[in-house]
Amino acid sequence: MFRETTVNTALVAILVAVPLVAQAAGEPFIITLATKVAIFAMAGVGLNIALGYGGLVSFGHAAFFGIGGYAAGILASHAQSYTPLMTWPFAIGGTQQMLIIWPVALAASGIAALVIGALSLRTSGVYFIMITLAFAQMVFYFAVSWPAYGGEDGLPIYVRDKFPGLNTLDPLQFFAVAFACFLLAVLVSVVLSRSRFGLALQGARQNVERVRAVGIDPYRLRLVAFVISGMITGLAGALYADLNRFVSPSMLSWQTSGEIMVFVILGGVGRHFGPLAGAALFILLEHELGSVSEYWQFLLGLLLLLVVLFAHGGLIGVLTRRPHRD
Amino acid sequence: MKMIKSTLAAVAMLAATTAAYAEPVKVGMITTLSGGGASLGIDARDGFMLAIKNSGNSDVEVVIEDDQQKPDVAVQLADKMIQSDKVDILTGIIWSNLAMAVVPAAVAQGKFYLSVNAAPSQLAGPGCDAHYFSISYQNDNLHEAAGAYAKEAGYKNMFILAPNYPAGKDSLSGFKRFYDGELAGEIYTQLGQTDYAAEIAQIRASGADGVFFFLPGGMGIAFMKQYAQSGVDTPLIGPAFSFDQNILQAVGDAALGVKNTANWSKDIDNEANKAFVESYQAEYGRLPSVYSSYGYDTANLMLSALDKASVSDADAFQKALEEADFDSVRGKFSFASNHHPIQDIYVREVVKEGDILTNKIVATAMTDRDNAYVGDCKM
Amino acid sequence: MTDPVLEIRKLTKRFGALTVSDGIDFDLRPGEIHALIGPNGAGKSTLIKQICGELHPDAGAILFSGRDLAGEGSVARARRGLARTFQVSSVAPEFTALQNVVLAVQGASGATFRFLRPALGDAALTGPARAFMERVGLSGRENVPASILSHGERRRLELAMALAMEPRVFLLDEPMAGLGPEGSQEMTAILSDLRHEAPILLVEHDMDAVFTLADRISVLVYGRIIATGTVDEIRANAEVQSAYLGDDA
Amino acid sequence: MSAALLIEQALNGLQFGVMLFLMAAGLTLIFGVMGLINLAHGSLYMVGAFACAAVATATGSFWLGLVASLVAAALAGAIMEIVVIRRLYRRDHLDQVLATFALILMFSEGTRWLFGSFPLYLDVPEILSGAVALPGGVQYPLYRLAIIVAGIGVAILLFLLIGRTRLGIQIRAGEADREMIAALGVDIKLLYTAVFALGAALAGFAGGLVGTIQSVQVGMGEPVLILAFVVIVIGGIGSIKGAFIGALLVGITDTLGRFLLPVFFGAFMNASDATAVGSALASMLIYILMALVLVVRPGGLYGAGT
Repeated sequence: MFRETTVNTALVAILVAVPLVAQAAGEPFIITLATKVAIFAMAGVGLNIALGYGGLVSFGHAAFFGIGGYAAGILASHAQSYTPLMTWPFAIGGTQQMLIIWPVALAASGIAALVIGALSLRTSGVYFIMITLAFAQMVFYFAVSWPAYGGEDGLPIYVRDKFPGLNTLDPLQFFAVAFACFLLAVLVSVVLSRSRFGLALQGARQNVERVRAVGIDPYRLRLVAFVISGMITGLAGALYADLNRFVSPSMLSWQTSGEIMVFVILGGVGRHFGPLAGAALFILLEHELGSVSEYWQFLLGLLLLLVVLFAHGGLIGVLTRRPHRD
Repeated sequence: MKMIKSTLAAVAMLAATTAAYAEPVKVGMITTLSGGGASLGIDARDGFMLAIKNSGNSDVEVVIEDDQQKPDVAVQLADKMIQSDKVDILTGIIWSNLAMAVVPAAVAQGKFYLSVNAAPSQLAGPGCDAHYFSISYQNDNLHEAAGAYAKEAGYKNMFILAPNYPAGKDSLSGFKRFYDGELAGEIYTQLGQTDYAAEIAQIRASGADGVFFFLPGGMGIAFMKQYAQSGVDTPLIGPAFSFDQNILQAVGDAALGVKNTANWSKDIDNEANKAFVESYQAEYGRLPSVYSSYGYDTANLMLSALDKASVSDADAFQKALEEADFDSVRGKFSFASNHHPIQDIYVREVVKEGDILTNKIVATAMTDRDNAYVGDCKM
Repeated sequence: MTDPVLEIRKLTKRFGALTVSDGIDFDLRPGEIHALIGPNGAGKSTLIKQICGELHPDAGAILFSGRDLAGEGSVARARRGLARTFQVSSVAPEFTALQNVVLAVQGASGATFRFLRPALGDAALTGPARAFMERVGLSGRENVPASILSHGERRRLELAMALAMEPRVFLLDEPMAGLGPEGSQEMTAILSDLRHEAPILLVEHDMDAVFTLADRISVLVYGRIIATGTVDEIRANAEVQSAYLGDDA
Repeated sequence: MSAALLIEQALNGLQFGVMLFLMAAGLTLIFGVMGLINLAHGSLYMVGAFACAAVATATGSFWLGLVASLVAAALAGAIMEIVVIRRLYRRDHLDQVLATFALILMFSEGTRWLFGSFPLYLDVPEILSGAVALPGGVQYPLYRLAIIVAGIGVAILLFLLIGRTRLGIQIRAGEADREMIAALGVDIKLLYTAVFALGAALAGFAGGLVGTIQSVQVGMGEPVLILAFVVIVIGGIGSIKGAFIGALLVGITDTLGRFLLPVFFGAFMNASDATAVGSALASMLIYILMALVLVVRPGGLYGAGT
C-alpha cells in the first residue's frame, strides 16, 4: 500500500488544505472543526508518549487536559475581571496572553502528572489503568463541587486569549496557532522517541526486567514520560479552552479520557501521526453519523469495535498494511 | 468534504395564514437529544416545532442539533450555526452550564437567544443582554415560590437539600429568600448521586416538619422512591422538575400527594393552553411537560415578534419581543426589564387521573413574580 | 590468595515451608569460572535472583567487593557491575539486535536521561555496541529484530548485552540451554574468553561445558551446597555421585 | 447525633456495600479467570434493571421481573462473550478497554432506541414496602434490609460455588493456569462463556434489585461501574473475598463520609461553607481511600501482587 511517511504527509496536507479551502468557500465552521482535530490530535500525541512508547495505559488523561484548560480559563477570567489571582505571598494577576498562559498550563498539568504518576506508577497493569481513572475522577469531582471557578457551570472566557501579532478571533489564524502547537508536539514526540531516553522507555515497555538488568530504573523513566505526556495533553487542553472560549468539568470526565484513548488507538498506537488520523476520523464520524440517525453513538460504538477487533495497528496500520510499527 | 447538513431541517408545511417575511428566518436549536438527559430536550423541541407547525408559517426554517449535554459540543454547534448555517436566532438549551458556554458569545455576535429553559442568574444580573430573553423563568423562580409556599403553609423547621453544583446552590438560596423559618438541616449531595439513604436518615433524625429538595432528573426519581420506602412521612416540597410529566410515571405512586411549584400546568384554564395540550397529545401521543410548554411559548413569542419586525432590524425585533404580544399557555405573560418573565407561580399536587399520574393546581404561590436580579441588570 | 569479588554468607530463603536456600556459603574469585550445578529445583535460579536483588533473602549476606549489598535493588546492583543473563532469553523483542546492545551500553554509561540526540546516531553508543556484537559473533545481524533472531543468536545477544555492561561479575543462568552440540561448543569458546573480562558464576546443566570451563564447581541440592571443589574433586566426591551425577556420569 | 442515626447510617453503608459487591464480584471473577477488563459490565447492570422494569410492568409481578433481570443479563452476557469478548482474551488491556468502551456506547444507545429516553417505572413489591422498627429505636426500610439479606445470600452462594463445586474447581484452576485446565479436558470456551454469563447475571441481578429504588434510565450503569472498579482495585483484582471486603469498605466509607464530613467541618466553619466543603471532600473520599490502599499495598488488600 503506502509508506507511513506518505500517509503522514498526506494527513498533514489534508489538515492544512481543509481550512484553506473552507476559508475560500466561506465556511468558517469547517475551520473550527479542523482546529478541533488539531487540538484533539495534540492531546492524543501527549497520551501516545505514555501509552505508545511507555506502554502506560492511562485512563486518566482527561485530568491533564482539564487542568490545562482550567489554567487558561482561570488566568483569563482574572484578567477580564481585573481581580488578582492571588495576593499572598506576592501579587499575581490574570492574563490573556497565550505566551504566559501556556507555560502556566504546562507547569500545572506537569505538576499534576508528577503527583499522580509518582503514586500510580507504583502499580502496573489493570491497577494502573484504574488508579489513573480514580485520580481523574477525584479532580473531576473537585472541579464540579468547588464553587470559586463556576463548578459544574464551567467558566466562560468570553474573548479568546491573545497571541502577539495575530488576531486569534479569526478562525484561520487561531487554526494556525493550534496547528503549529500540534506540529511542535509531534516534533517533541519524534525527537523523544529516538533519544536515549526514548530507547530506554520503549525497552522498558517491551521487557522491564531487561532494562533493570542493564542498570536503568524503569520507575524514573516512566515518571518522566508520564509528566511529559501530561504536559502536552495539558497544553492541548489550554488551546481547547480557547477554541470554545469556555472550560467546564466535562473536560475532566472519564468519557474524555476514553475519547483521547480512542484517538490514539483509532489512528494506531505508538505512531507519531496516529493521533491525527484518529482524531480526524473520530470528528468526521461524529458529524457525519449525527445526520444519519439520532442514535449515531450506536454506530460510532460499532465502528470503534470493528476497528479494535479487526483493524490491527489502527487507521495508519490499515493504510500502510503494516499492523506493527517500525 | 461535504459538511454536515442539519439533522432535522424542519420546515412547516401548511401555508394557510402565512405572513410572508422579507426573507426566510433561520432558527438554530441546540438541545439535548441523546444520552440520559434527552427527554427534556425532546420535549422542548417537540413543543417548539408544534407551535411552528400550528402557525402554518412556512418562512421559518429550524436547524436542530444534538448537544449531547456537553458544553464543548454546544459551543461548537453554536459556532457552526452562526458561521455556516447563518442563523438569526438561537434557542433550545436545557442546561445552565451549556447556556453559560453558548449565550454570552452568541449575543456578543449580535444573535438573538431565546431560552426555552436554562436561565442562570449570571445572565439575569450584570451579565444580562439586550438580545437574550428567557421565556421559561429565572432559575431561582420555582425555588423562591417553594419558599414562599412553605412560609405561607406554616412550615417552621424545614430540611433542605440539593446537589453540590451552582444550580443547586442557587436553588437553596432561592428557597431561603422567601422562607423565614428555621432550618432543620441543609445538605449538598453529590451530582448524579443515586442513593439517598444517608440523607433520608438525616432527615428522619432532624425532626423537620417539611423537606424541600431540588434533585433534577434521575436523582429526583431515586430520592422519591427511596423516601417513600423509608417510612419517613415528613411532607415533601420541590420545584416542578422532579414531578414533571416526563418522569412522574417512573416515580410511580411514591410521588402521590407531593406539592410542587410550577409556572405551568396542563390545567391552567385558558384557551391557548387547552389548544396546546390537545394538539400536543394528538401530535405526539403523550402529555406535554413543562419543557414542552416552554418550547411552545418560545416559538409563539418568536413568531409574534417576527410578524411585527424583521430580525435584520435588531432594535425593532428586540422591541417586538419585549412586548410579548402572544397568547401564552401560562395566561398572562410579560417581560421584566432584564428580559425574564413576570408571571404567576403555582403550587401543584401530584394526583392520579385514571392510571396516569399528573399534576393539578392547588394554590398560587406567587403572583406577578419577576426575579431578584432585575436591579443588577444595566441594559 | 586474593579476596573474592563476590562472597555469599549463610544465605537463607524460604517460600512458606519450603527452604530454597539453606545457609548457602559461596564465593567467586577474580579470574575464575565457578560453576554451580545441581538437579532441577535445587534452588540455582533462586540464588541468582537473590544475588541480582530480584528476591530478598531471609537471612545471611551477599558481599560484593567486600561490601554488603543488602538494601540495594536490582538496578543499583546492575550499576555496580553485576551483569546477568537469563535462563530464558530476555531481550527487547521489537528492537533490533543493535538497539538491544545500545540499550545496555547506555545503561552502563549511566546517562539515560538525555532527550535530544538520537541514540542510534551517537557513536559513543553504537561504536562499543558493534564491537561487543562482533565479539560474540553477531556481526552482520545488527539490524535484525531480536524477535526473529535464532535461539542461539539471542543467547549470544544477551551475552553481548552483559559484556556491554563492563561488568565486574558475570552471572550466567544456563547459557547453553537449548543450543545443541555445535552451539554449545561455540558458546564454550566465547565464555572461556570472557573470563579475562570478569569472573563468571556459571549455572549450567551441560556437564561437558562445565567440566571444560570451570575452575571450581559447587553442587547445590535441595537448597544446600553439598560440595565445593575443583573439577577432579567433584568428580571423585561420592556424595555428589549419588546425589546428582549418579544417573548420567 | 444519636446512636440510632449512626446505626441507620452504618446499615445504609452496609446495604450500599452489598450492592457494590454484586457488581464487583462479576468483574473480579471475569478478570481473575479470563484476565479481561470489562468496562461494559455497567451496561449489564442496566440491562438487568430495564428487563426487570419491563417485565414487572407487563406482568404486574416484581418477582418475575427479578427473574427476568437475571436471565436477560446472563443472556446478554453470553451473547456478548461469544460475539465480541472471546476475541479479546489474547489482546492486551488496551484493546479490551477500548472494545468494551465501544460496547457501552452500543448498549446505551441500543437501550434508548428500544425503550425511549424516558426513565422506566419500577416499584418495590407490596410485601417488602414500608419501614420496620429495629432494636435500638431504628426505623429502617424493609426493602433495604431485603437487599442486604439477598446480597449476603448471593455472597455465600458464590463462596460455596467457588469453594465446593466442580465449576468452582475449574474456575480456580483457570485462574491458576489456562494450559492445565485445557489438559483437564474441560471445554475452556464453554467455561469462559459460563463464567462471563455468571458475572453478567450478578450485575443484572444488582440492576433489578437496585433499579427498584433508583431511576431506571440509560446511563445508570457507568457511575456504579466506576465504583465497582474502585472496589476490586482496593480488594485486589481477581479475589472474591477482596471484592467483598472492598465493597463493604467503600460502601461504609462513602456513606459515613457524606454524613460525617460536613458535621466535622461544621465544628470550625459556618454551616453553608461546611456542607459545601464537606460534600466536595466526601465525593472524593473513596478515591482517596483507593489511592492510600494502593500506595501501601500496590496489589490491593487481597491481591496476588501487582
